Amino acid sequence: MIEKPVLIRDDGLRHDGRKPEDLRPIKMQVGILKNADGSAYVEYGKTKVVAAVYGPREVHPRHLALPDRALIRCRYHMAPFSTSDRKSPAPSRREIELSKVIREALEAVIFSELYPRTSIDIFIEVLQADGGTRTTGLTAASLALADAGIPMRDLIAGVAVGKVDGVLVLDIDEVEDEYGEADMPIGYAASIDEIMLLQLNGVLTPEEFRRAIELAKEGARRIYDQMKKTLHDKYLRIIEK
Amino acid sequence: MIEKPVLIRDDGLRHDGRKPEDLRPIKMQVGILKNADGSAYVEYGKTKVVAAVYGPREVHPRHLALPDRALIRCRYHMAPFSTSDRKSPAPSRREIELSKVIREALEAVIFSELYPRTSIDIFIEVLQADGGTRTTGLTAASLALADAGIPMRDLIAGVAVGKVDGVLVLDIDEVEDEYGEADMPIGYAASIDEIMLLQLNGVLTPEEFRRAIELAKEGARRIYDQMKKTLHDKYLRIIEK
Amino acid sequence: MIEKPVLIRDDGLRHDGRKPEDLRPIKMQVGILKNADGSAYVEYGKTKVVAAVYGPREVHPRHLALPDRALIRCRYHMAPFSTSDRKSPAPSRREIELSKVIREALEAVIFSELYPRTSIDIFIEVLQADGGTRTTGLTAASLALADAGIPMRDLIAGVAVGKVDGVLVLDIDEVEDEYGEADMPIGYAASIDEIMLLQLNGVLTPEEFRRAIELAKEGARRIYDQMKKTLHDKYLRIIEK
Amino acid sequence: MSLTPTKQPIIPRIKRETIKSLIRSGERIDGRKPEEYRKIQVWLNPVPKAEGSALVKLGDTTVMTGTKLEIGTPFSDRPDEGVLQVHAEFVPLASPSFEPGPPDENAIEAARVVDRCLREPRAVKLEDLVIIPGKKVWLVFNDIYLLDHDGNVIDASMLSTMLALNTAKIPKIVSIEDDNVIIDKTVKERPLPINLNVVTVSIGILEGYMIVDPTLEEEIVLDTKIVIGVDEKGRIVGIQKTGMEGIKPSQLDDIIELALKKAQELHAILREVLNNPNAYTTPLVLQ
Amino acid sequence: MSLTPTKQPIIPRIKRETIKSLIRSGERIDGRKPEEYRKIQVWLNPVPKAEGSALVKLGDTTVMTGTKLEIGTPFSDRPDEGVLQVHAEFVPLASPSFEPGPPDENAIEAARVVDRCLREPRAVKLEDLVIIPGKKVWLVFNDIYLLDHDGNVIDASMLSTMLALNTAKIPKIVSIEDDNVIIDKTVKERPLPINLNVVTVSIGILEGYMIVDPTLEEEIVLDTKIVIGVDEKGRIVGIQKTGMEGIKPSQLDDIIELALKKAQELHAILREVLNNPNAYTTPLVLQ
Amino acid sequence: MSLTPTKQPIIPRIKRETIKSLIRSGERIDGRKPEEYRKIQVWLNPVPKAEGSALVKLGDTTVMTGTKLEIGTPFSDRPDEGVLQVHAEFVPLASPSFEPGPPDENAIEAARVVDRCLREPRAVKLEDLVIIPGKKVWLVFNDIYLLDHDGNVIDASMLSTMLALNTAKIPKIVSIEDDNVIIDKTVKERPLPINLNVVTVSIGILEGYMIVDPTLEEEIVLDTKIVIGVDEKGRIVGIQKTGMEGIKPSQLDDIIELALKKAQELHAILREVLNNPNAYTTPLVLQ
Repeated sequence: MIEKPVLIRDDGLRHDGRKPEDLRPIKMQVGILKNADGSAYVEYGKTKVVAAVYGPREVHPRHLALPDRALIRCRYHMAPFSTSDRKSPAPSRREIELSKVIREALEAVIFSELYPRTSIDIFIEVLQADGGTRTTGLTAASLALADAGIPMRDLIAGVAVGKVDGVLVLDIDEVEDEYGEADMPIGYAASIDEIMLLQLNGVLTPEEFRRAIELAKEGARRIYDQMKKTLHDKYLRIIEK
Repeated sequence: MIEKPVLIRDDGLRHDGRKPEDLRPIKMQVGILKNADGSAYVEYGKTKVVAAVYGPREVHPRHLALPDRALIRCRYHMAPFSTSDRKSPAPSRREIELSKVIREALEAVIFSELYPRTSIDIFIEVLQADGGTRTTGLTAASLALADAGIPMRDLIAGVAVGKVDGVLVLDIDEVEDEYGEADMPIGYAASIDEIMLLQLNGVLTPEEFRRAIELAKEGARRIYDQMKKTLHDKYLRIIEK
Repeated sequence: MIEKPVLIRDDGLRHDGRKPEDLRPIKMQVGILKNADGSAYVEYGKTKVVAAVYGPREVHPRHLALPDRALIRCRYHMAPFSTSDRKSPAPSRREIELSKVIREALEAVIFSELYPRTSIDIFIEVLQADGGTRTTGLTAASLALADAGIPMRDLIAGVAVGKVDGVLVLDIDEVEDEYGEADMPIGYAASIDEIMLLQLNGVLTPEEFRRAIELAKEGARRIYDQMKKTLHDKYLRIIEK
Repeated sequence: MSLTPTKQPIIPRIKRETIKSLIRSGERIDGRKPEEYRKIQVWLNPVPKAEGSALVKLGDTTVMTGTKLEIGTPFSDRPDEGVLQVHAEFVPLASPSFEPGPPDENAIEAARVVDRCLREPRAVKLEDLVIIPGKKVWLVFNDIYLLDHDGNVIDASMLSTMLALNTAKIPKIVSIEDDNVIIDKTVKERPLPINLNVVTVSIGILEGYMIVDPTLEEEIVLDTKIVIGVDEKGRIVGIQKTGMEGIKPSQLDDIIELALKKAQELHAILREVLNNPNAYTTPLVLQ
Repeated sequence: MSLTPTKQPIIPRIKRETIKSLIRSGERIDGRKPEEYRKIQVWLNPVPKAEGSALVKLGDTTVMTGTKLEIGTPFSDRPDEGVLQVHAEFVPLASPSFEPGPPDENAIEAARVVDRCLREPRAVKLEDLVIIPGKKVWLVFNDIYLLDHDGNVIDASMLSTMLALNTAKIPKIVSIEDDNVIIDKTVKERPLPINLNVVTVSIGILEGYMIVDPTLEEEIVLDTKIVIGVDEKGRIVGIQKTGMEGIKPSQLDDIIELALKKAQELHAILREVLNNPNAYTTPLVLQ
Repeated sequence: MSLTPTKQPIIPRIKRETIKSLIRSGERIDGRKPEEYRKIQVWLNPVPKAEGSALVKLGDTTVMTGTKLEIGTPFSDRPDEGVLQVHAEFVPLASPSFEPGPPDENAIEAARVVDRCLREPRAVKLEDLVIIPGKKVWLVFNDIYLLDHDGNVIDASMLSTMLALNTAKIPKIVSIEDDNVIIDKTVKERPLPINLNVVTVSIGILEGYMIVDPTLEEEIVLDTKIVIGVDEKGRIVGIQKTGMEGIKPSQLDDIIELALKKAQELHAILREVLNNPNAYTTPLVLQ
């Protein structure tokens, strides 16, 4: 067992020098894959995720097709080389659960009723995991859907708030997740002001929970702005061409 | 290796005080589940089993439907906590074989030709295993089918005869099964006098086999009477309401 | 680790007394199974393989049927007792790859366009493995297809060339495969002069490769003649009856 | 891969509307108040072959949980702790929608939510389950078995889990030789050490209206459901939002407040049962 | 989950009726008498790479069995015995009804019936297969491979199993160091120790009429089939009833009597083969 | 079981004809010459958490490979060598034809071809990866991850594998006690020892016309494709013919000659990248 590192230094900064309310450096690219109908690459610090969207397209097998809406299929998956110890390629229970909560979050924004009898397939691949992979993945999936031209009520930005050494901090990385007291990922649609994904893994007082939600919304809003800008820039580029 | 316990005591009684021809205390309840179309809970001593029936209902996938009769589907399954050492939830070879012999026994009494293109699904869950789980399961499944109103030629009562310390005994429990010389489970439809399930795991002389069958039939008849009474009482209760 | 045996003796002969260009004793029988539409049993020395063909027949599940040609399904499989250490019955990655390359070889000769919406199923079972199982299997499958009356452009004869102790040798056995420097299996249709299967597992210079191909073709031609004779004899026998 | 659910019980449109309009007017289709749980029935130790067990009926939702204790190896990064594993099976007798097979995403989610709500507040004293540090520890297998599904499976699973763990007894260690531990499952030595109890409270949301302990029919019409784990100290020890609609952040305060209130009631029930175990160790009557 | 079989060879109604009326009149469609087995052909040791092997043709039913011996760990509750494992694969070349994949319920049932008929009378001397008590023993893998299916697979499997076990030779143990056992499979030291031989007799019942050794077409029209294991001492060592109809208890005496009689014939064949192994160790001709 | 592929991208007949007639006239649909590779882009070490990694874009075919190093047991017949394992996943985001699930035959084939081309010429110095002979060695997991599929996956996989292996660093061994090896993945001690580099050259054949590095659309219309592994000494270290048509033996000389020529170009690229690693260790831009 490795000893717990100092997560909040004497100067109040975090182990990587960030202030509690700081995000990691965030990068976004859209339209990165040739085959997919929409795609995105997103980095939150050292966490690196690719997402792709296929659809609306025919459903296989046919009997799964829904008469009044599109079937949403979603897979969150980690590359074997993405983690410290090699991850077996077979889907873990964790991956199955995260595929579900990410799918449910996206169901809340996709106008599925516009595409009856089709499927919209969302594939998320974690290339490097350093904390916040589900939230990074949700952001990437949301961008890939927009890139694929799927009509949505809003974009969803994912971000996690953690409690480390007793302090609420934004966008925790792997060390903070592993040695911290709580990890609360959210998916937030800023324009319509709705939370689409919410989990808490850890212990918080009710008061801490309230403050954590505020911090998460505030962080998600910044990511949301960057997502808008990324999409805007891409379409500008296309128009300019 | 634990030493073999005394199975037949000097007074001729069994390790739990029963006479060779005694059943364990048997309890039966029907209609115990809300969702199932029929259900039953049966205890043979410490062996505890729940069975449920769904159907006749639509077949999935469709191409399995039979044009002239109902498809019978049957699963015998043990809860992970039902055995001394935790049982892995994946179906074992033993569970696959027992699902087959129980299904075949029930096929012999269900009027499947009345429900072409449907399926009748029988699910047996062993909650605690202390010997005789397949026979307890068969009794429970038979009650659940009756509770579901599925027309049958007769009820089937399950019971095992064993040979322990050289003596033929009725309704063996786990210790008698483990340290005995033979275990012969049967499924008997008393009114039509037919044996629907018959297996022998152990060594018997032809003469012993003959006596074992008599003993088994006699025991099954007592269980059969209790099954009839259980169903009767339930319908009386319903009528009284 | 067992020490490498001498593969080319001082007299230039191989460990089993063969000359470099010698095949092992080869036996062939066709029409050996009752149920299969076509079947063959082939031995290359101690390597023993059965192949069976079913079809053209209905495709299950239906949606796999091809509108303009037969679906070819091929399985190369090893019996658990065929190898030195017992082989697990689950298909290995090796078996999956070999099923593919054998299927592709056979696709090249079968007139699949004659049987739209059907499947032609080829099952190869290795009963004893002593080197050259894929090539023996390809020969057996080719004979089984002919025995089933499936129209083909040509027969395919399989044979491997190896490099052992620096010498190119024909039809290597297990010891030569394990301790040799290269194993190059080919599938050759002699009449139309086409190579349908070609793999190289090992290191060869371009010049060695050229000579290895010549040696392989020469060996395959001999096997091809024996295949023709085997089929001819069988049909003679049938006609005589 | 997760798919939009396609195989759910079908509720006629008119009934869906009735359920919804009742919730809007502060009522429930089964006559309950919005903040009222269904009747909770408890049987302790129904399967004594397991080291611990409990059956809980929450209305018509029936969950049996069995706790098995075995000898095993600790995780290499936790050499000084026992191992807790929570599994859930939604067996096909529990619902017309279930099929045989490995646990689906709903069963996995339920098991993982219960697992986290136990793990984070350290509900089980795993540090007291070490036999040979780094080599041999007790493995605690907590298997949740859903027998009848009428909604709110997680609250019922958490209750039956907590009761099964509290009734569990550790078998006797007969001998230890060369890292080889022999146990005797017929002799129980001491209770499984528990630090504190945890309950979950599941709150359904429909157009901003809140209800607790939804039935299956209610779950189908709800916009979303939020499961909140609360320990006996009143701390939040886990949250899981499920469902295919969003939730207004402004409503979260009300949700938490309601969850804390209902959690106190559930904790009172746990205490009552655990203080009077004999009253709840009665022959199983499933009807 | 077990399902009513849906994929069986189709027999025209008129042929079904012919098969049935022949059985009722004491005849068989292939000209046999009710109590007559088909021709039995045997090849010993067809795959010498296995430690033991045999191929048996029972009419057109063809079964090859291979016995492999490997070093492994005994079961913790049987530290002083080797381990016997029986598996059966019904590979897809054996029948148009078979599909590739893990063994289905019929293959599993066949393997388990053979396994029990060997295990209960202790046909293999497992106590002579211990190398280091509690730690290293011989594992006996008996793999039944069905190559052509024309009914009565279990009797053919039992015969080929018994022959494969009888021909099996135990490889040489080269060295034992620190529980690490090195063997040399190219040198065989001694035969696998066998206590006694077992055969099974499969009796089909149609409306009370009994036939032995049914073909596949007969199996499809039968009401039920009962497989009876009999050892060389004439004891019953296993029974398995299969099929979707019942059996009259009053008929069991006749069934057992017939089984014992036919078992003697099969045991005589086993003896003849094992006493003259060279006569049956001929090149494999499958036609 | 291997099946005739049924789920491939559909290309309109007219386009198929165009692609074919261009190849016949020595041209390509994307303007390339028959013997010309697409543009090759390389990123070294894009995922530093892996011990080694590389991303290669061959035209629009994108492959990321990660190399992980872990402690494990050697094969019993190779006690004095580390273990190399090559896996490939064709994840469903890479193509509309791919479905989630375990690797299919194409992914398995790609991994096995790359594996053999490394293993046969001993590209990795496995003998330098032993920690305790016979007991503990380094396991080298080389995972090929196809992110975008536009044909010629194997050449791209081989390039990214070779680069990932060349960038891989072996973690520090902190302590060895009783066969228990503790490592620290945050400290890298030395490069993974490489003997020599290998590339593959994939040559498509249509009616005898040869093209290198086919795109996916080209692959669909080709008669056959032959993959040739060539090491930096110009030796042939592996061959795999794929596709459902034959090849004329008389053409093999031309094929090998072309492969050797193109292999030199690919080896030159590898050298250029490995000699100037910093120029290729830039932020990942996938567009």
